[in-house]
Amino acid sequence: MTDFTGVRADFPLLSTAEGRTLTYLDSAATAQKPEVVLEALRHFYRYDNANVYRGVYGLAARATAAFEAARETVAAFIGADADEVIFTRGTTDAVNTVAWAWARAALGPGDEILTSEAEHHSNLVPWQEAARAAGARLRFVELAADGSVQTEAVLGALGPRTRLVALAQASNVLGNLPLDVGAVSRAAHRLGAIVLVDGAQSVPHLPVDVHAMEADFVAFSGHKMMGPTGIGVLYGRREMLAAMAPFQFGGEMISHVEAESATFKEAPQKFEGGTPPIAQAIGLARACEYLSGLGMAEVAAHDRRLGELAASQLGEVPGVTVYGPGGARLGVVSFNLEGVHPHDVATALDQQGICVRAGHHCCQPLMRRLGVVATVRASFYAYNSEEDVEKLVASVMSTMEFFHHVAH
Amino acid sequence: MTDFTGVRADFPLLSTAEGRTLTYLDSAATAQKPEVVLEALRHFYRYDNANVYRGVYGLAARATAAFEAARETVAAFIGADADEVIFTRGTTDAVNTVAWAWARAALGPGDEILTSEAEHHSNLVPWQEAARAAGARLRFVELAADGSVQTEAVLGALGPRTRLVALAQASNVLGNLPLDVGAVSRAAHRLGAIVLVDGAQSVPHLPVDVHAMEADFVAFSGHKMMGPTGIGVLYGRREMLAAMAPFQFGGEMISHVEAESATFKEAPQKFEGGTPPIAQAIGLARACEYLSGLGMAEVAAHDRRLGELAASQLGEVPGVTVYGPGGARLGVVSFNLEGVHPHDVATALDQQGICVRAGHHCCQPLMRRLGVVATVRASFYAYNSEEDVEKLVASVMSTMEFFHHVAH
Amino acid sequence: MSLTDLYREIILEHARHPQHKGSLAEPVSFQAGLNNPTCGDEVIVQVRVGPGGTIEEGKFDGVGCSISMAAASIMSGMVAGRTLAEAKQLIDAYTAMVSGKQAPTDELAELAAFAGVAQFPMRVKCATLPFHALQKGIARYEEGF
Amino acid sequence: MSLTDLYREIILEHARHPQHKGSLAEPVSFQAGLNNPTCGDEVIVQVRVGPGGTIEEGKFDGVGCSISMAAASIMSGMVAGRTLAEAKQLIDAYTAMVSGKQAPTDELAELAAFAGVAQFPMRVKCATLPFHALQKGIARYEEGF
Ligand SMILES: Cc1ncc(COP(=O)(O)O)c(C=O)c1O
Ligand SMILES: Cc1ncc(COP(=O)(O)O)c(C=O)c1O
Repeated sequence: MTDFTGVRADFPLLSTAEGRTLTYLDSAATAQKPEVVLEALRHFYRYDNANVYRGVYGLAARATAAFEAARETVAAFIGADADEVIFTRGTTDAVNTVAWAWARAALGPGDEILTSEAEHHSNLVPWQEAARAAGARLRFVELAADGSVQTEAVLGALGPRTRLVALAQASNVLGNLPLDVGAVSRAAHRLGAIVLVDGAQSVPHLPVDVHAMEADFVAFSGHKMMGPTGIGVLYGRREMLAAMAPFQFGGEMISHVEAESATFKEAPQKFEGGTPPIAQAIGLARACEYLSGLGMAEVAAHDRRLGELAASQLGEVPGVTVYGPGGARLGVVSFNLEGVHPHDVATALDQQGICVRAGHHCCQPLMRRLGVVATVRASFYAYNSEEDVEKLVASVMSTMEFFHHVAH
Repeated sequence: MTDFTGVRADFPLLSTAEGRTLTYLDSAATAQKPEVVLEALRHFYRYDNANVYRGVYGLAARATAAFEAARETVAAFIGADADEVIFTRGTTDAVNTVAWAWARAALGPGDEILTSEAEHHSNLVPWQEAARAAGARLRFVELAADGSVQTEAVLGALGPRTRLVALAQASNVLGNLPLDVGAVSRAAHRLGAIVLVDGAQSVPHLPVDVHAMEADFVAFSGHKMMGPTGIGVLYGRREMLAAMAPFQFGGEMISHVEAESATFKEAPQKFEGGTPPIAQAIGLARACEYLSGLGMAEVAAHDRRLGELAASQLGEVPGVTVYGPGGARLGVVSFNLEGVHPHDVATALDQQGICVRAGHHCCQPLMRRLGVVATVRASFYAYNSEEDVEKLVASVMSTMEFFHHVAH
Repeated sequence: MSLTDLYREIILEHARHPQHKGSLAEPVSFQAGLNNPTCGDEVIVQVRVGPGGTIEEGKFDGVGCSISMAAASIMSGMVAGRTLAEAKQLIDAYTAMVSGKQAPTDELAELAAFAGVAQFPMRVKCATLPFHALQKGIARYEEGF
Repeated sequence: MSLTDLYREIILEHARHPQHKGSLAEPVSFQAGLNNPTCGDEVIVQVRVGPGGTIEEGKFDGVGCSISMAAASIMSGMVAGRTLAEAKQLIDAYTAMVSGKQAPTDELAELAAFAGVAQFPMRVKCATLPFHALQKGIARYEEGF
């Protein structure tokens, strides 16, 4: 069993003098970075910085080796092979890559994309646009009463015209238990459909094995899993990547160029036009190693425990509504205080050193389904503790008091 | 006058024990980073790390302010307004953005894209693909005898069907003097064409004022101008950005989302789907400040002086062919040794601590025009000195000797 | 810096019991809406301008946080009796104050309660939302449609 | 590590004066080409297999650096007289050696001169290019076309 007590000390932002006063509960937006990741970035720039693939000299060889080792590490972290890992700018970029490079070419009138109104805009709007461009149709999984996407509902919504299923494995708002991607993939494949998983909230917080879950594409962001900003991953099943046309033209993705035409390399290079995010890949790999060191099963259990504790304790505060499932859940808790706008709550909590998100969390359709304009969201990660939950709950209570007391 | 003697000491990779033995002459591929840039990255992750725009809490406010200040700094560096600066992954990403978001929508059969066979693949292949998709035609500026694109030739090649001129301001191979973008833009605009400038080699090395040169789009990369990897810029004239459809959907680029449709924000957000490269933007801004501190006119003069020195001295070595112009030139020098393959030259120079590039430099059509398979390329930046040139020339001579002596 | 620096009694009072809220009776000279996509706040401002170019009445409608709703409430009351030029001056003075560029002036009267917003940069947008809507409305009205 | 570790006399000799270069006389049992897009090196390998499944002759053509050209030259000579299985074994042993996974074996004979490549990671591709072309050719031939 990993002991999470010491984890916080690995994170400079949380353990400097000022940081010690912070209760950072916005990891679903972006995670803090352990010192080892900052050090990996610094080390690369100080000792190994060169462009990759192209150089003959020793420095370039080191940079290339470090970059390709990073790809191996990230691939191993998600149970993929290295040539299935494409470095992107983030989840949004990864989803859009598939929307441009695959969907616009592969879909046509009558074809259906199955998604949901609980998706992050980054896994919804690209499909709206691709569907419009291809003449395809969006279909939406029926949401459960708590707003969540349930595996059963997905299986029921698959139809003969479904060509693509694009769903998040874990919600960034509700904290419901993850989608059973394996079951969805197997059912979708039987119907000739492929599955794109928005893994932005699952890869950082759960053990994910892309081969075992038989997904065709998985998109995720480095910055949400303790890695640097400016990097993400598109995992693509080898056959999908081989069949898909490239999308960013130029640089190392190219094999042979004539004035009027060009031929391209194989994946992953095929999809990595231009100088890649070299230092960021190396930093992300270090974050994967750090997370593996903690153990992803342990991280998952830890995050869930804090999420469940927060949800149950907040649920007992009079006037507080907690969204999402009642019992077992992940480490994301959205809630509202009666008569107090989420922005006011977030400002009040911030005054007490608590960083939470207030807003629609890039999920406007889901907000409408929940019947709210916005929510407050607390999200937990390995550096959080029960103490953070206690602080949150106490501050929510005093915030309620402040607005109701002063206002009456 | 800036004294460049002390500059090298600002660059950790070049001034550590191991670094001191290095003569880094591959800045056209990627530049080394000054300590202040590494420190800016580290500082952000240690003290200000949060996602931008979305958070109400103080940490998020600091991150947002730092990110937007970075945009202002980068904008000021190129003479743009902040809302005309879109952060991308790099030059390749920036060019492809225009190729997808503008060219495919704006061009049609009969329309012409004017480019050249001297372009980097990243400013050629995107247009091959966009032209094919739009039914438009590529036209090529006639190259000068030394392979370079001359302003006069561009002006002569503009025609009534030209809709887009896509050219590099400075070559990454030849070192010829920069294109007069102002003259090209004014002529193009008179014909109703727009101008995209590949600034990958000019923005890092020359004073560039995008408003003064009246360009419509300018693309460049952070990593080539002492900034981090994983970031670049697409400058777009305000009217162009307003007229152009977004391209990466999701995240902060969105205004309002329904299940089936969405509306978008104004530029620059409109083109920045997903969590942006926050730390990298801050690092790039710091690099701009560092370069401004040296003075871009001084940097340009310094780089040119070293380029001219190297070209003239290498030109005097028997058996060495120097490509590009004879006299005045920029700090990029491509050359070949008779009877020795560029890869062998690069390996030999590396053994003497000199990092040069060997290959086609992502310019295969230009290589064919020069009648070579590849060249050796030395490129200079502010941290280089005359001593580096001397080392290069001496090592080229001993390499020539090694291969010719041993081989006979 | 404490919570009461931002949430002055008068702000909370207006947020709870907004004034001049709802639809303005005809004739309406102009109206303008704005929203803050980040938090979903929405505000619509309606104004009737009298024959002499003086605002006779202002009303607002919308949903939002205490800051934006209180600002809309107080603003709607204060515009009545001012010329459009005076209203624009008020907008400028207020915007300068909440963004920390200027100390509260006398003219701002009750709006001085929003001075604390300057210390909460992420809330400046909330505080200015109704004012920007009013500004948009005046601009359109003056352009003549 | 010095330049002569990589550029052994025999390598430079073969690079300058390649053997078995040009087109193989008919009948050609198989041929295969490969290029290294990074440096523009290109190599084509042609092989004639005798009735007993033994390679009778190998030739190569192409352009490239000393390493790839010398490797092609030596390899083309060495495959003659080997069965396809033996040739594949040679490819494996050589590849393992230049990528630093294995010391030179007796079987590698002259190819042992390429052992120094292992210390120059960016040149491994040059050294293996003709061998990968041969490998591709054998694989295609054995698949029966
Ligand atoms: C002229 C030119 N254009 C475009 C690029 C591509 O830049 P990046 O690889 O950073 O996208 C380069 C750099 O290699 C270049 O030199
Ligand atoms: C479920 C989900 N999908 C997609 C995204 C977008 O990720 P990014 O902004 O890193 O592209 C996020 C993060 O905000 C998310 O939570």
